[in-house]
Amino acid sequence: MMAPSGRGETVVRRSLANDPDDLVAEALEGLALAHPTLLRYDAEHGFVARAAPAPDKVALVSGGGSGHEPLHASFVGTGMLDVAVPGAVFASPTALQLYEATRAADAGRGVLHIVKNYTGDVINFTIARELADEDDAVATEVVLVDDDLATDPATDPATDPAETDDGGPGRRGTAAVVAVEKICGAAAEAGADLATVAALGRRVAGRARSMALALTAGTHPGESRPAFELDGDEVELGVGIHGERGRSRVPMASADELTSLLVEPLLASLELARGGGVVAIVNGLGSTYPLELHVAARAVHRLVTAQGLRVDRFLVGSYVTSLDMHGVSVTLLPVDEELLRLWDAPVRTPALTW
Amino acid sequence: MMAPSGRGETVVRRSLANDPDDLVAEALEGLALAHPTLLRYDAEHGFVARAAPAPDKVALVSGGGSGHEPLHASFVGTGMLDVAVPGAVFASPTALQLYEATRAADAGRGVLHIVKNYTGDVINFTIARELADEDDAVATEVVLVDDDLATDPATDPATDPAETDDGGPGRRGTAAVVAVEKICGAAAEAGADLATVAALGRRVAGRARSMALALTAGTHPGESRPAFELDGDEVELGVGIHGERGRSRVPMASADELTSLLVEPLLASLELARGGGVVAIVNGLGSTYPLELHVAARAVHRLVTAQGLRVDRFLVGSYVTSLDMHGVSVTLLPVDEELLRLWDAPVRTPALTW
Amino acid sequence: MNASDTTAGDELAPGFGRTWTESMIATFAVEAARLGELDRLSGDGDFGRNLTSAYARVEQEVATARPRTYREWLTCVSRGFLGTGGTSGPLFGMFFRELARCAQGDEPTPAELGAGLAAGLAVVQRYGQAEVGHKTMVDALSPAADALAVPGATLRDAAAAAARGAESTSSIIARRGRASYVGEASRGVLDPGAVAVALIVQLAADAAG
Amino acid sequence: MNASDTTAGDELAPGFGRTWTESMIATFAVEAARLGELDRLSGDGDFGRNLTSAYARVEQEVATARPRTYREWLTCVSRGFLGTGGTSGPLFGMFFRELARCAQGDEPTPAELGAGLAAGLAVVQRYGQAEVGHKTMVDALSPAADALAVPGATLRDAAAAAARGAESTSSIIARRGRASYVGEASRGVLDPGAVAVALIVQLAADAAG
Ligand SMILES: Nc1ncnc2c1ncn2[C@@H]1O[C@H](COP(=O)(O)OP(=O)(O)O)[C@@H](O)[C@H]1O
Ligand SMILES: Nc1ncnc2c1ncn2[C@@H]1O[C@H](COP(=O)(O)OP(=O)(O)O)[C@@H](O)[C@H]1O
Ligand SMILES: [Mg+2]
Ligand SMILES: [Mg+2]
Ligand SMILES: [Mg+2]
Ligand SMILES: [Mg+2]
Repeated sequence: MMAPSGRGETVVRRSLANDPDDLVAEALEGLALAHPTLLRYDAEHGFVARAAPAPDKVALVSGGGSGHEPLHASFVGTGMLDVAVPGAVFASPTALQLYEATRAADAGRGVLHIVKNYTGDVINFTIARELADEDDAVATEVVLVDDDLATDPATDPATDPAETDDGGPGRRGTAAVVAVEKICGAAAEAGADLATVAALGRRVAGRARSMALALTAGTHPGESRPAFELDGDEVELGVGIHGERGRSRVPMASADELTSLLVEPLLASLELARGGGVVAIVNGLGSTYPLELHVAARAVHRLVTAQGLRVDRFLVGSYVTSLDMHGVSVTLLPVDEELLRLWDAPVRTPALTW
Repeated sequence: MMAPSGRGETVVRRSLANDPDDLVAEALEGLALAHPTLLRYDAEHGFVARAAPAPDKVALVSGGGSGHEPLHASFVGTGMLDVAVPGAVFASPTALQLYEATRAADAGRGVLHIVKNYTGDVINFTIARELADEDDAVATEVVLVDDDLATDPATDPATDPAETDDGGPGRRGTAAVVAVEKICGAAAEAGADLATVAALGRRVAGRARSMALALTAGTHPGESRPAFELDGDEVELGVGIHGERGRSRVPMASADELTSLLVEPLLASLELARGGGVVAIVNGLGSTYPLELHVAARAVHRLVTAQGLRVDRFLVGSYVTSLDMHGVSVTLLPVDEELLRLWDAPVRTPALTW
Repeated sequence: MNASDTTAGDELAPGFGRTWTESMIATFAVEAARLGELDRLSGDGDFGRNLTSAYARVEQEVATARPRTYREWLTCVSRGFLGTGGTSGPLFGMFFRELARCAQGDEPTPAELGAGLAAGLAVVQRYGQAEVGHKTMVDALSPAADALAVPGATLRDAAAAAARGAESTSSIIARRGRASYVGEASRGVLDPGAVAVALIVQLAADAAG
Repeated sequence: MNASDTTAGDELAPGFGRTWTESMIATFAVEAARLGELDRLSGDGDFGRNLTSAYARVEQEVATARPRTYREWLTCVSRGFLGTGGTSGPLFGMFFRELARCAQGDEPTPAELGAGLAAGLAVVQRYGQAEVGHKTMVDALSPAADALAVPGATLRDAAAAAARGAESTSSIIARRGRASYVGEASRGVLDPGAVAVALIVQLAADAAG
């Protein structure tokens, strides 16, 4: 309805940056300057840690490629992460960065890795755990976050079953990682042990599912073209957070109609019982502005409650982005009393505080 | 340095929206659904109020055109605003909306209007105060926020002194409004009376100055072209938050160089004594992503401290936006102990919590 | 209140406030498009829509408030405009507010209406900072208020003065409002706000019977 | 530790670890560009830069750690790769980690080196899930490890096997890594990772003296 039609014209995107190679390091320096009481940036080892390390608790470490800010560095703080390890834009942090971060994070109660499911991240985190285990006897556990329904082999008609057997990469990890970090963070802060925190994280990751769409792809710093281009009357459905194309293109439509294309498959896959409750995350992918996000949030609320379900908690904002991508993702996490209590527990980080 | 050169190609921007005429109302509905414990949206009268009105304190009301989110509605909550009154995109709320909001806000200790300096806003807020005063005997005061140095007649070489005499509109109100709302909010919460809170607001507004630049203008919902177009090697300096052109165009440059074009004139106009401290707000204008903002924050920190000044507090994020404009504003507010104490006081709103 | 209170000549028909309000609603439903077109030529084009939504709100106010007296009817008009955007919304809103307040009794005397028009002009000028010759609604309002201040003058005299004032805006360039940004382009175009004022005063004269 | 412990044939020259490491640093400084070009043809083009930055880190590690033994030298190589991105970074990092750990004494015996190569292959396969024929570094590593497992075989035999393995990648299409996305386009292009492995084993043979 609002779509200017016709062949998509070219978008030029410039970056507010110095040398693109320094972008991530300079931004982390700026982040730490903005939050001196919460964070410090260890430039030598390439990680962000709490300004005041918490003693005697399970430590939470997450990380991944940059370009998804505020994820993960701005979730370091009381009640959430202990250390965040950023790679270059859209590139995994290195095994050594992760190893040093893991050693630094450990307060004697072990370290939980929260890892979004991408091959590079998985390999590097795994190596870091092996190094920390063998060289330093640090106890570690991992929670793999793989919430992106668009890459679920079970629902993707394009998947060749033979390839799935061939050790396919599985679902991508996206915005559900925020819920995993929040809930595990609360449990760790409350003194739970490593196995308990890990089991909780797996419970959250196992339940949460997400779907995303984009009206415009993001543009890599230093480049001038977005990762993919769309006609003015097309929307990319099932996009990832690294400029990956989606599963399909659908015609441009109203916010209510587009939102239902995200929510309906989520509700179908979750098979929630009527009367149940969810945490809903309506997440902007970069340049989606708050008016747009809140219109989508209203639509999500209507769609969920129309099924006789409750939106017990609602997180609306740009938390897991893809540079300046214009789009939205919806995450639904079925919750029980325990998860809600942990969700509600105090948190104090640059991007999430309550 | 990162500028793709050549004549600016056309940007097409679509909106995630239903009927553009419903955008603001639907978004406010979504906002209230996302924060049921903090906010309620009075759709009949067109304002957002605290879910639990605070008894026995001076009430703070702000408002203005929409499209600047999270301003103002997401600053409603403990320690900041009592009521926010949004107009249509880039259009003042009406006098009647503001009047109803003022009546609703009053808890018997009077109402402070915090008004960004735009003719429409000024007229409509003034009318609302007169109505509330005459018809309801509500005591009111106003703080006019006019921080935008780019529109300072004293520094604008293009200003005809004759026109200035002719009752020119003066400096525009931009991101300093966040500091005014925060600091007045803290004082009101602590029980200060109307005159005291107003005087404090005027002190903050009188000291704070801002400057903004844009790499790309925002696009009005329902339109497909940004408010102005730039060549790939140009940057608009001194832009406003309604798609107004800036005072000049400068060549595209590094983040450090561009940031200094904002900070140097601010420092010159503030004439701060060495050893003084400021609150610095590095504000994204819409689609500027966190990596870019934090690189700019780092540059601001370097430029301010190079003058022998301190950045006592640092707020970095997208707080006063212009739809999806790609750019940044810097606000410097010289502070003393009292202002810092009020800045640090607890606040709990959708967009600002500590 | 009786005829001896008046300094202006004619007597107002009973139900003046209602008749005036209803005729404005009916007339602007037809005229809004033409006035919007004038704003398109010299301003930003939204004056027609602003008028339409203002009078739609007036109808809502009437439906809710169920006005009886002149003051109540004109208060509905005032609130309709105060609930509308643009520059004309708040200015007309305050203008009609002064007009509403001018009457002591159920309907105004002609003298009260004359004082109301003068107070309305004053409030518009206080907020809008426009003088005669700036090509705004003041160019019609000011001569109308002046005409009515003359002893024995009628609302018909005021309407004629307002119409002449509105006509005069064609030859000048705008110094206030959006039209002031277009400079010479505004010359040759009537100011829509002034034309609206002339209509409003004419409808008052008609309603006065 | 003495010659009777070895099952493989040749003896290693003293300072083997140091010589091998320094020759890798020197050689890849020259060869990185060519290998990067291969990745550009069939992958994403960053392999050359990944190698360059890995060996730059190796030099830093050497400067800081001041290695003395073979194990210490190879640990520097391992850390250089583990501090580098891409897929090859962690895989080579873990590969060299196994090689570093193979020696009991200050320098490895040929048998230890053979076992190290086998352990290195295993760790690469554990992480990368690639088999021979998938057009990856495994296509060179696996024959090299096999060759060295033969009683009496030397590092020269392993280097020759690795070179033949690297050659074999030209005629096949990739099933792992970025190159697997380009399908037929990867046919006719050598796999850069396999070529790098062949070079690494050749340099070991040279360093063994
Ligand atoms: N400063 C002013 N004082 C009095 N009348 C004004 C002023 N500015 C504009 N107007 C009147 O308002 C009319 C335009 O109204 P409208 O289109 O609603 O406002 P806007 O200019 O904000 O779009 C003009 O035709 C003029 O008569
Ligand atoms: N799954 C894998 N197992 C073993 N080796 C692999 C695998 N994937 C890629 N490689 C090797 O890595 C090389 C490419 O390395 P590099 O360019 O650093 O990684 P990336 O593909 O992430 O850009 C390939 O030439 C191949 O030899
Ligand atoms: Mg207009
Ligand atoms: Mg207008
Ligand atoms: Mg590569
Ligand atoms: Mg790569």
